[in-house]
Formats: sequence, C-alpha cells, structure tokens
Amino acid sequence: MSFPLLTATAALPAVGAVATAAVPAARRTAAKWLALLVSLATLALAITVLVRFDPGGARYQLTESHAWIADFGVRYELGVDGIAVALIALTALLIPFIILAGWHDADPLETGSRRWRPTQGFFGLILAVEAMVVISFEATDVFLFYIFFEAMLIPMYFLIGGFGDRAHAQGEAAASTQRSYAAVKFLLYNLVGGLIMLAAVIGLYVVAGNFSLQEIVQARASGSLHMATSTERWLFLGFFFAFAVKAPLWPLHTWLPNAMQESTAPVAVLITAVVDKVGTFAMLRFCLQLFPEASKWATPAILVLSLISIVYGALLAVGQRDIKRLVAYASISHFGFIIMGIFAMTSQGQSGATLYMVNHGISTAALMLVAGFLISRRGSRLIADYGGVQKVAPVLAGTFLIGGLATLSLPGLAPFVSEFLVLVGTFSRYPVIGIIATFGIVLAALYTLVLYQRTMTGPVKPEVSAMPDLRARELVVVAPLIVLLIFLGVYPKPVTDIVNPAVKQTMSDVHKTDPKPSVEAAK
Amino acid sequence: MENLIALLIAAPLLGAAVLLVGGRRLDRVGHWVGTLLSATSFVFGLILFVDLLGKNAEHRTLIKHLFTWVPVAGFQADVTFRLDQLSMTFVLLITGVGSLIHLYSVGYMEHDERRRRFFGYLNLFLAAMLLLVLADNYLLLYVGWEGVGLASYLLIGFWQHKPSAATAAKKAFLVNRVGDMGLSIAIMLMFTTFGGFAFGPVLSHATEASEGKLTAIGLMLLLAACGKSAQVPLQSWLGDAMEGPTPVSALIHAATMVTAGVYLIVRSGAIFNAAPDAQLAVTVVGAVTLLFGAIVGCAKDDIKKALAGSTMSQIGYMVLAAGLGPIGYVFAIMHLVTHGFFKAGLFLGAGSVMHGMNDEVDMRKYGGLRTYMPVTFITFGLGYLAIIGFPGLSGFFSKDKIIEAAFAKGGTEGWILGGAALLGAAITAFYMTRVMLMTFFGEKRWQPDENGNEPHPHESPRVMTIPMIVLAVGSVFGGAFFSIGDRFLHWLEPVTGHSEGHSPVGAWTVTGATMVCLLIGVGIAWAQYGRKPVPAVAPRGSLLTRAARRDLLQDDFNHVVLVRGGEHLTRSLVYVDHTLVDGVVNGTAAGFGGLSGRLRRLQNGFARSYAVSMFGGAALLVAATLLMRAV
Amino acid sequence: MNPVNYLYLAALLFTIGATGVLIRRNAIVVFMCIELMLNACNLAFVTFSRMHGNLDGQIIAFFTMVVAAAEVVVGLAIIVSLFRTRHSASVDDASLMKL
Amino acid sequence: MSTTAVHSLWTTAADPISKIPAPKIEYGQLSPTLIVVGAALVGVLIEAFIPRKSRYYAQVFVSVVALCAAFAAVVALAADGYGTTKAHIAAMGAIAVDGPSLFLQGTILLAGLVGLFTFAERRLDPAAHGNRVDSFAAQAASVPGSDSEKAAVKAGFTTTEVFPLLLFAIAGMLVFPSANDLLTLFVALEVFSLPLYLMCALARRKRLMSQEAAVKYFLLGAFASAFTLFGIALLYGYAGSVSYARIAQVVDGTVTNVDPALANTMGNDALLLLGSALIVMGLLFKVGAVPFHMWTPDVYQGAPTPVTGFMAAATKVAAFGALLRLLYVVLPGMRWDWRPVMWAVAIITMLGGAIVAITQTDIKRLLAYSSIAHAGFILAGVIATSKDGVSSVLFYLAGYSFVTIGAFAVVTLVRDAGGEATHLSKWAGLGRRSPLVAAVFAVFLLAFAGIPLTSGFAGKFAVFKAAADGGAAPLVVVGVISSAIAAFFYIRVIVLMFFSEPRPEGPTVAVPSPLTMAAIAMGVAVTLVLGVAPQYFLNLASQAGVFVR
Repeated sequence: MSFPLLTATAALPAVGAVATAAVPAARRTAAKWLALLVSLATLALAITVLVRFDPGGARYQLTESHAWIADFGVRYELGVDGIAVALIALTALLIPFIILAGWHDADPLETGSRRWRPTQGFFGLILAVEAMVVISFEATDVFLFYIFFEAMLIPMYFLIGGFGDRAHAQGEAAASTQRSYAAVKFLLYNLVGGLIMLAAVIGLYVVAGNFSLQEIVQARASGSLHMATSTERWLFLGFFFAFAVKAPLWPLHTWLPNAMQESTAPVAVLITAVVDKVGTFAMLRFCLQLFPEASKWATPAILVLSLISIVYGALLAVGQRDIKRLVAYASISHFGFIIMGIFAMTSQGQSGATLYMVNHGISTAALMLVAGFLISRRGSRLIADYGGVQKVAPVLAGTFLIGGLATLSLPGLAPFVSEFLVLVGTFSRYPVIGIIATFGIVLAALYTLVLYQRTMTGPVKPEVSAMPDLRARELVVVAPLIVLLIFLGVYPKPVTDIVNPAVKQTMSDVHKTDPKPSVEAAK
Repeated sequence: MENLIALLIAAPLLGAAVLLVGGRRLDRVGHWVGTLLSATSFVFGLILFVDLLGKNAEHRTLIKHLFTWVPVAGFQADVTFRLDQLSMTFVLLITGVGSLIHLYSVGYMEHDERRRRFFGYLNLFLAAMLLLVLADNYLLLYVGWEGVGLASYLLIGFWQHKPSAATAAKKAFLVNRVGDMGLSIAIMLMFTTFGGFAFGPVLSHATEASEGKLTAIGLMLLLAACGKSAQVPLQSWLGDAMEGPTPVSALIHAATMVTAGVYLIVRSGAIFNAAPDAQLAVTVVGAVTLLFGAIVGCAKDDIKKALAGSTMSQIGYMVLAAGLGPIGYVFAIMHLVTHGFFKAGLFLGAGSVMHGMNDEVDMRKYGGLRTYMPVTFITFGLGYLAIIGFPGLSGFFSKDKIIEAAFAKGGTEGWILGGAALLGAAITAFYMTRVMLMTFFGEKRWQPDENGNEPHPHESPRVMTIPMIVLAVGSVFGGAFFSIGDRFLHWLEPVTGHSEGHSPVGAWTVTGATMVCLLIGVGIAWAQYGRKPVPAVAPRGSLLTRAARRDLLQDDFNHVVLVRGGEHLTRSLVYVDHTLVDGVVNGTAAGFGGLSGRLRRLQNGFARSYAVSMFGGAALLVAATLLMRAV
Repeated sequence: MNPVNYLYLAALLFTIGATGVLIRRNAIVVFMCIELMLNACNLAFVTFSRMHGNLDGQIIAFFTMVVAAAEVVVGLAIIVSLFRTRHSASVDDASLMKL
Repeated sequence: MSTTAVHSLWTTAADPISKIPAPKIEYGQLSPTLIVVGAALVGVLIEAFIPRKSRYYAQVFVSVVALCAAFAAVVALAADGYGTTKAHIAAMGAIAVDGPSLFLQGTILLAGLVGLFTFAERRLDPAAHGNRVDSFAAQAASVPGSDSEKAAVKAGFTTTEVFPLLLFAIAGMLVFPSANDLLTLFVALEVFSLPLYLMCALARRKRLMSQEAAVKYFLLGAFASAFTLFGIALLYGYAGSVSYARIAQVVDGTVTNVDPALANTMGNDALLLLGSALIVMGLLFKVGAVPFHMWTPDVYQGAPTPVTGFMAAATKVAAFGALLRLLYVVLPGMRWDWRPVMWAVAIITMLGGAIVAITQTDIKRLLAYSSIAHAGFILAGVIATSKDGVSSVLFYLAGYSFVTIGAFAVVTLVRDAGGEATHLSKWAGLGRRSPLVAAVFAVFLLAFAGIPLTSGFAGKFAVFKAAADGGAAPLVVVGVISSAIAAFFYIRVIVLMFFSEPRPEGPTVAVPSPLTMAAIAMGVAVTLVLGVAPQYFLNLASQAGVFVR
C-alpha cells in the first residue's frame, strides 16, 4: 500500500508533542524550536496533501482503512474531501504562527519544582491539539472522529487553565482562579455536548451496525438502511448539539468569551480559529450526510438560531470593555454566519461557509495575535487603558486596523468573499433571513471601528507613550497572515475550486438544488 | 489598448502600496511619487479617451476581462473592466482633478510629518474610485465602492490625534455602511432575479423582470446612493467629514467620491426606467436634499461646512436629474462634471484661505481678504459665479438644464420638483454670496488668538495656486464647451440614452425665472452681509437658523434614537448574556451542588441509619418485585 | 402440625432480629440480633427441608452454624478492639466518618 | 461441598454403606482456587513457625508465587477451552467452570497481585526504630497509643497476617462468581467478606477511623448476608433445591418429576420473588448500589488505603460476577420481574453516586462515591440481558479494577506528617511539585470520567452500547447525564492539582518502592491499552460471555 500520508500528517505533531514535552527543563528554547520545526514539517505534509488532492477525483481521497475495534464496528478510516483538505491546510498553516506568537507566553515566572516544565508543556499541548484536530478532519469513521473530537478537549483544557496573560489587574491569584473557572467552563460545556453526542453515537450504532460514514451514507441512499423519522431526528439532535456547543451557536456560546478572555492570545486563536472549526466542519460532514432529512427538518430553527448568533454576538461585541472578549463575541457572530451558510442548503451558502471557516481562521488570527502583542506591552486587556497607540506604534496600529477591516469583511480582503457568498446563498432561499443577517455587516463595522478608535486614535495616553512598535518576530507572525488575507480576497479561486466539488456532493446528499433565478439572463 | 484600463488602476494602486509599505525612507520623495503616479494614470486616461474618440459612437465600449474572481456554481463573479463613455468621463474627472489636488497637497501638507502616508491614502482613493467606475459588474463595483469608503475613512481621520477627526471618520464609515447594506441587498436581488450581476446581462434583461423586483432593486440602489452621496436621510456624515484636510474635502467630499451615487443611478438607468416608483423616490430624495443642503449651507459660519452644505445640495440636483430618467441622465452627469470643477476650485480656495489664516475656518474671523490673496480671490470668485449659475459660466448651463428637465417631468410632480429646483437656485445664490462677502469683502475681523500670534494672511505658494487657476478655467468654460452643439449629450447618449423633455413652460421662461431667483438670492445676501458689517460673533438668529446650524437637528435625532438607544440595547444585552444565558447554566451547576449537599446529610455516620436505609431498600426491592408480578 | 407455621415463626424471628439491629445501640447486642436472624434462616431451612422431604436444608443449616461461628470470631475481635480503644461498645459513638 | 451428593447419600440410606459413591471433584479445574487456598494455609503456618524477621519476605514470596501460579492455571484452563467449548459444571454441580468465571478469576487474581504489591509496600512511612513499616498496624490487638503498641512498634512487629488474609479473601472471590449453587455462593461470600472486615481494622495510622470502618463494614455486611441467607432459604423453599440449574428449571416451569411438595411450593410465587429479591439485595450491597451503598464511603475512607484499593476493585468484580450468574442462569425466567426494578436501582445508583460526589472533600470518599456511580454504569450493562451485556460488563470490570487500584496506590504516595494527606485541599498545586504523579493521577481520573482513549471510555461505550441494544435507551441517556455530572468533580481534582498554587505546608510525595510503582504502572498501562487498542480484550470478553447452564 502507498505511504499513509494522512496518518503521517496527524502523527507527526503527535510525536512532536511528546518529544517537546520530554525536553529537559533547562533546555526551554530547544523545546520551542523543536515545536516550531515540527509544526513547519506538518505544514509541509499538509501542503503535500493539498497538492496530491485532485478536486475532480473521487469524493474521499488518500483514504486509509484498517481494522480497529471490530466489536464496536469501528475501523480506522481516513479520507479527505475538499472541505477537509482546506481546513487541514488552514490548521497546519496557523499552528506555526501560533507557536511563534506564543514564543514567550509560557516562560516560567517562578519555578515550582525542578521538574516543573511549563514551556515544554505549553508547546507540547499545542502540537497535541493540532494532531487531534487534523485527525478529526481526516476521520471518515464516526467513532474515530468522536474519539478525537472529545479527546482534544483535554489538551485545550490545560492550555486554557494553565497559561494566561502575564500582568493581570487583580494579581496572579485572582487570575488563576478566573483561568481555572474559564477552563472548567470550557471543558464542561464541551463534555456535556460530547456526552450527549455519545448517546447519539451509540444510537447510530444500534441503528446502523457500523460507523463507516461512507457505508452508512450509501446504505441510506440505496434504502437498504432505513431510519425511522423520529430516530433520525433524535440522532441528528444529539450530534448537532455537540457541534453547536463547539461552534459555538447561541445560546450555547457563553464558554467562548471566558475561554478566550483568560487564555493567552495564541491559545485564544487556537480555540476560535482551529478547534471550533471542527464543530462547523462536523455539521457539514456528519449532520448533513448522515441525517439529511432531519437536517432539512431542523433547518428553520437552526437558521433562526444562527441569525440570533450573528446579531446578538455583534451587539455584545459592541458592548464589551475587554479587547479579547470583544473579539470572542465577534467570532460568535461570525460562527453564526458559517452555520447559516451550511444550513441555507445552497451551493453558495456551503462553499461560502467553508471559505468562511478558512478566512475567519486567518483574520481572527491576525486580529487576535496583534491584540495579544498590544496587551503584552501594556499588561491590560481593557480597551479604556489604551489610546493614541497609532502615534507611538504606527505599524502595530496599521496591522491591527487591517485585522479589524478583515473582521468587518471589507471587500478586497478574504472574509468579504465568504461572507457575501453566505449571504447570497441564504438570501436566495430565505430572503428575509438573508436581509436581517445583512445588518450584521453594519454592526461589525461598528464594533471594529469603535475598538480601533478607542485604542489607537486620540491623544496618546501616558501609559502607552513608551510602547515599542512591532518587533521582528511579531512582524514575521503578522505580515504573512495579512498578505494571505489580501491574496484570498483578490483571488479565492484556488480554495473555491477545491471546495466546490465536495459541496456539490453534500448538496446531492441532502437532495437539494439551488433555486433558479426568475429571469434566465446570465446564461 | 484594453490593457491600459488595468494600468489605469494599477498606477495609483502601486503608488499606495509603495508609499504605505515603503516606510520612512520614502518620506522625502513620497509626495512626488504619489503625484507622478496619479498624473500617469491621467495620461493613460487621455490616451484611452483619444482612442475612444477615434471610434464611432457604437463601438466606444472596451471590455477587459482580467480573471475569474469567485466561481461557485451559478454564482460567477469576474474581475472585468468596462470602459465606455460614461466611465471614461469619470476617469478623466477623477484622474484630472485628482492629479491637480495631489499637486496642491504637495504645498498644503508641506509641514505635516506624515505627508507620505497622506499621499499613499490619496493614491489608494484614486485606485478604488477608478475601480468603482470601471467595474463591469456590481460586485466588483461594490469593492471599489467600499474601497473609496475606506480611503475616505483614512483621510477624514488623517489627523487621528484629534478625537473629533477620529469620530468623524468612524461616523462617515458607519453611515456609508448602511448604504452599502442597500447595495449588497440589491446585488443579492439581482442574483436571485437575473442569476447574475454583470452590467450587460442585468441591464439588457431588466425589462423581463417583474416590476416589483425592479422597484426593490431600485430602492436598494437608491439607499446605497444616499449613503455615498450624502443624500437625506444618510447625509449626516458629510458635514463632519470636513475634519479631514482640505484637499481631501475638495477631491473626495466634493468632486468625486460623493458623486458615486449619481454614477450608480445613471449606470443602473435601465432598471430605474422600468421602475417608475423607484424613480419617483429618487427625485424626491434629490429635491429634499438640494433644499436641505442649501438651507444648512446658509447658516454655517465654518467656511468648509458651508461648502459641504452646498455640495450636498448640488448633488441633490444631480440625483434629482438622475431620477427624471432619460431626460435627465445626461444633465446629471454634466452637472456632476462642472460641479467637480468649480466645487473643487472653491474648496481649494477655502484651503488656501485657511492656509493663510493659521487654519482658521470661521468666516466671521475673515473679511476683506481680497487684497491679501488676490489669486485665491479671483479663482474663488470665478468658482462662485459658476456655482450660482452666472450666465455663461459652467454652472449656468448644467443647472439650467436640470431645472428644465424637472419641469419637463410634467404633471404636479413636475411643478413641485421644478419649483424646488428654482428655490434651490435662489438659496444657492444667497449662501454662496454670503460666503463670498464674509470672506473677501468688508473690513478685516481677525484678532490675535489666545497665545497672541496674529495671522498674517498671505497668498499661497505657486504649487497651490496653479491647480486653483486650472480649475477656475474649467469652471468658467466647461459648461459652455459641453453645451455648445450638445457635445456632451452626443458623447454620453449611447450609454445612458436620452429623450428630449417637453416642459410645460418654455426653455427661456425657465432661464428667466432662474435669473430672477439668482438676483433675489444675491440681493438678500448683499443686504445682509454686504451693506452692514458682519458681527464677529454669530447672532442668535431665527429658529430655522439655529436649527440649520445644527444640521436641522438631524444629528441630534440620530444621537438620541440610534446612539443612545443602541447603547441601552447593548448594555441590557450584556446583562442578559451574563445573568440569563450564563445564569441558567451556572444555576444548574449550583442546583446540583445544593442537591449534593442535601443528599450528603443522609450519610450521617451512624451505622444504624445505614442499616435502616438497607432495610428500607430491601423492603422496596421486595415490594417492587411483587408489584411487577402483580401488574 | 402444619410446618408452614414454623415458617411464620422463622419470619417472625428474622423480623425481630432485623428490628433489633435497627434499634439497639450496643454493638454486641446488634451482633446478637444478626445471629438471631441467621438462626431464623436456619429454622426456615429446616422447615423447608422437611416440607420437600430432602436433606439439603438441614445440611445448609450446619453450614450456616459454622459460618455464624466464624462471624462471631471476626466480629467479636473487631468489636472488642473497638471497645478497648473507645471504652464503649455503642455503635453510635463510632461516627467519626460521615457526610 | 456438594449438597446433592449428600442428598443422594440419604435417599440411598437403605443400601449398604459400601455403595456410597465418592464425590467426584475435578481438582485440575478447581486448581486456581485450590492453589490460593493452599497458599493461604501455608501463610498461616508461616505465621506460626517462621521467625518474625523473615515472615514478611516469606509471606510476600508465597503469596506472589501462589497468585502467579493460580493465574497461570486460569490461563491454562482457558487455553484448554474450558472457557468456551469444554465449559461445564464441576465439583458435582457446585462450581461452574466457564467463560465468565475464568475471565473474572483471571481479573481477580491480577487485581489481587497488584493489590498485594501495595500491601507489601514498606517505603512510604518513615522507618520506625530502624524497622521498615508498611501501612498496617504493628499489632492489631494493642490499643492505639498504648504502651503495648509502642512496644510492638519498637520491637518492629508488623501484621504479616494480612497476606494470608488477603489470600483467603481472594480465594473466596474466586469461588463467588463461579458458584453454581446458593450454598456455595453464601459460603464464598462469607469467606471473602470476613478477611476484608478484619483487614479494614488494621490501619497503622488513624486507627480509630480504621476500627470504626471495620465495625460498620462488619455489622452492615453481616446484616446484609443475613438477608441473603434468608433469601436463599426462601428460594430453597420454592424450588426444593439450591442448585442453580434446578432452580432455573423450576422457575421456567421446565422441571421434570414434580413431587407434590414441590408442586405445592412452586405455586407460591411469593417465595420466589421474596427470595430472589433478598439475594439480589445482598449482592447489590457488595457492589455498593444505592440504597445499599452507605457503607462504602465510610469504609473506603477508614480502611488502610491498600485494602481500600483491593476491596474496591476485587469485591466489585466478584460481586458483579455472582450477580450476573444469578440473573442470567437462575432467574432469566423472571426477567420481566427484575428488569424494571434493576432499572430503577441502576438509575438512582448512577445519579446518586455522581451527585453526592460533587461536594466531597476527601479524596478517598470521592473515589468511593465515584465507585458507586460506576456500579450504576455496570448495572446498566447487567440489565441488557444479552451476551453483549455479559461481555461488556466483564470488559468494564477488567478495565475498572486496575484503574481503581492504581488510583488508590497514588493516594498512598501523597503524605504529610499525619500519614496520607487525603483531604483535597492538601492536593492543591500537586502538579507543580511533582508533575509526574499528578499527571498519572489525572490519567486515572480521566479514565474514571470516561474520556476517550482511556479504558474508562471503551468500557462505558461497551456497556451503554449493550444497554441500548437491549432496549434500555433511556438508561443510556441517564448514564450519559450522570457521567457529565461525574466529570465535574473529576475535573475539580485536576484543576486543584494543576491550576491552583501549591500550599507552602502542603504534603510531600513519597518515593515508593518498585512494588507500588509496578502497581501504578500496571494501572496506567491497562488504562491506555484498553483505551487505545481494546479489540483483543473485547474478543476475550465476548468469547467469555456465555454462562454454562
């Protein structure tokens, strides 16, 4: 058999994680470099996957399949479609930046015992998360997916609870209590979601007898596997609940602001830009494919919820005093768009949603990481503590502004394309919802510009007057992201070409076709 | 030849990139680089213009397909440019006036340490604006549309250390966003109606769609236009936008960007023609705005704000004309061009005055400047005559045509619109005369400011006066040049289409009436500001005056309803999120905790009570088993 | 006489024993009550053995006695050691661990 | 101890004595039990004849050898096919040698071995008067704090009797799940209970609590076994026999040669229902199901931690084995009567254990309540009443027992001046002081919580899957909910260990001897192997999933 590329892509960071964690306490820098190199190597592998993937080819490519737990009907089955490829690439792309951005975030303040190695732990955990995320993008076996979908909570949990911003208003003790609160909240929310999904997974096994995505989908299509309507709906809800928590969808979102607020900027990026994507991805791959009818049945409700997320998240972002919380609520609003696009059940909607996942990853990374650099300089997350930064650190301000403009999806930057696709896709089937969602773009402008105005413009605050501009390392982190934002905004075709076939497949799975225009003019 | 179109945009874009990324090392040459590149793109424009003139009217449309932008199933967005007479006109206006203002800025921004970035932004604006007018589909137009918005945001807020400037910039962007919402909805409607949004297909098949849909599209486009062109009800940002450096006000907020709305409506003429209701809405908006802006202009003492009001009102004229349909399109564009000349000239003049007066903007602190800065005086004066429509100058031709067309709409509508237009003309005459008198006539009213340095009014350097002169020339002869032999009409007709309107009153009557209004306006102004000296502090003034000073309370309305209301909404939502949404979850957790605490007490440490529970359990077990058998 | 009556007796004894366990404090007494319950079981076994006319029940009764004896050994050992440390054989005093 | 044999002796009393058939015992097939019992007796002799100094080593040696040998015997039997094809009832109907019994015996023996390691640990407590000490009292008889105790400590006495006791307990546990008549069941119950009662009282530190635990355990245990015995009596009365097979026949009504007395009692369902209910109750007491669970926290907390670990693991295994056999072999005929009841018990056990655990402050009590919750999960599998049900329970028990012993072994390491520091507040910041120990404990906690890639998840999945297959979907939902609740307090401990600042006067982590290390390592290994690649063991369990009738 050929070289197991997908396994390698997931295994490499896993091995790297162990190796990094094993680096002796004294050799902190070595651990950092090791982690960085591993993540870059993973990126290389991911790019190979991207190259080896043939958009015109079979639905799932580079597939691997081995027996694993026969008694549970579980096989070790990997395979990627366009959507997965795009997201794997995104993940592998972001991790090196995350590592680089967090270069000093985990340097130990005080030493517990000589064996206490926070730095090694930090970078090891990041790689562990990468490994698990990647494999859950690759898994075409429901059980395999579920295992890593759940397991990835643990390293995330330690990342959130164990490492936070250095300087804290109420001192380190208060900080650590708030951190652990955030971490526990994160874990419990997602664990509850996951356990409810577990019930559904078991139910699926009882109904289907195995966990292979493709087999089940084929069996359902051919009618050989019949699912009672009620059963299908219950199972769908079980799955969707877990994904909606992870995504996060209103009203299951409240863990995200706490988590992002308390964790360091790179980890916050890891949460929204990488881990949460698994949720939306899974909706697209598992909910729609396994339970097409139930998905259609639930669509109206879900669309309304996502609409609420969009507006609600944006409004709350406007009301925030904490930079990171603001970004978190902005992300909630964006996830609303993604989910709306998925369940609009149109090609534009779903391609847009997938594109949105990628773009949102990049744009949030850009904004959040710069915000992190800003916060690390002043040692405060409160917007009110800043002002006039633009004067003393123009480059920082500039990059921050570009990140912000991407967040408000300015045309010419990547997110615009995806957001517009989602809106068009939704509008063409649900005009009213589409129009209301469009209000989101105004609110997005509001919270972004208010943030920029309060922090960057106006008279220079004495506390920030000595603030240094971006350092080389930080520039290396931000510049590529910005270039990418512009490139994908001007020329998103490479991504859409990969994604479209997969979306086409999904559309046919749910037996949906795009609504036809009333005047056949463009043809 | 088509490739030049791309270069047309590429030149200023390159400039922007170089200047913004280039960093400090470019500080010394930056402004010249910027000016050079915008001039280059003007030259390209001229070459293309000549090329078009070479062709005969039908073939004066160049299409340049660059690459496919967003292909998703039925949704095909291309990066394609269309250069026809309409966009050509704009290209020349934009690059021409743009280059002049670049030149002017070299002098005006001389002492600003961030001049390089200023020119970067200016180039960025040019690129975006060119993209806007050259786009071949609405989505690409949308990119330019927001691009100019961004540039305007950056330039209004250029002096970011001034909170007022930062706020004004934010406000401008937000209000524009509301308009953009309209544009994006319009595009979605086009997609669902026509399956696409490229000019060709959409406009050629417009008539096939149901009128309801077309009206909807039209109204959404109108919303967009209102945002960009500062038309009621989205006009509130333009006045504050004057926080930006004066060249910016001249280029973006007078000559080019704010006219994008007119371009959009004229470009979408086919849709509006098929949707009379939408057209009516357009004319109403135009009429209201032209009066609104004029009235505001009368009350402002800040020279730039006064001019801003005038801009608003002049664009009102254009929108009105554009709303009249084929009888008005051409004149709308013509007025747009002439207005571009004289309004830019006026602003540059104002800038020159401020330049000489330590950036003083209050006209009540001017007076009798004609002797100190003759060139400014003359150029400004010519612009003044042009805008009030002094016979023979460009304003006269373009505005007169619009008034005629308004009457020609016929019916009561025609009378109302025409009347409004006439009234507008009178008020225009009044406030412009007021500006003129307060600035250049009477005796000097300026005093040393608090830290004692008295302004020494002086003429601006050559680099600033030359553009003013050029623009003055344009505003003197432009109108005549266009109108004689209906040059402009024939040039533009193939694109916009044209039909002669037949006004119930003869053309000369209209002209006469206009003249009368003009004289009345000037007369009143003279009576008020010419004969008796101008008080250095503004009198309390009538209710209307005070309202007008506050932009007819429109801002206050926004503040109370939108800003305050919004703040309350967000605050309450934050509360809800924390107590309700989060509270439910924490509540459940707490609930289990309490339950646990209560159950714990059963474990009281006494073996006998454990035995009791066992005994009870056994009893239950037995009972239950028996019960199961019983049922 | 109808052997069933012995069963009733056995049940009665068993209940008495159980009740004793629940209400008496002294560990020894509690323990005795348990022994009483065991013996009630023995009675039941023997009775049933008689009813079924096979000897299993009687054999089991012997086993039960042995087991009971073993329990006494262990139980007394524990109780006595507890008594020696606390100088009280009350079950309720032994309630250090709770909640 | 075959009653049928004796019976036949009486019925043929008329014949000459010479005709008495000698009972036929398959020693080979009973060898695991016999080996352990024998070793236990040897242990007793050692206590009697070997000088005190060398007793410890002798005892440890004998026990280890015995357990290994017994395990080898089990493996041999299984390999010989006694688990599957040759499964049958040995010792004249007293003992069943079949898949479940062999699997459970294997599990118990391994658990016992690991437990033994923790028993034998002598490096945690500081040496007293130059003598290494383990976690058992120097002299159980002496009053705590008395001169005699001091003397005993000075003399370096140690209660090496725990080893034979342990072996006896193990022997009882080996018989318990494979008992094939009620009498054997009862005797086995007592055989493994009595030594446990004793061992509970033998803690070196915190004697008072230890003795209290013993008393509570003993009294309640005896109380429970009295009920069991009465149940046995009634069932005997109903069926006229104590042999599983016979009772099953009577229950199914497939019995042949019905004599009038039997016909009479057979008609009386009350006997059957009462009897089975009381026996089941006795077993539920042993597995610590609500409402028969209340002894668990106190005893777990008071008993010496090694004993707690062993007890928590092995007792559950044995008791569930017996419960399975009872319900699947004896009472399948009345499934429709006991299933709903067991449903109720399972539900309140899962929820009760999980909920009460939330507010616990002592690590040992916490684990006790968690073990109650787990009993509930396992019951869900028992209720499935299918082959899957059996194998899933077997698998769960195997995984669970090692995690439990490992966890308690870790507890023994965290010590301060007063011995083990079991109060949660003292565990704050343990992750900073000794990341490795904390990490290991975290692994165990995650396994308890059923996080994927640990044995806990695989087991939970297997059990719930079986339950769902058996049509107990609501039970699965409840199980899921209570796992969510349970997750909360496991996480609390992890938070405490890793995210809160270490206390200056916090406990130290003792460096154990290879014995405890082995126990812990075994726990981790099993946890991960059963979590990542459970297939082999699942096969084993499913092959072993059939009871012989």
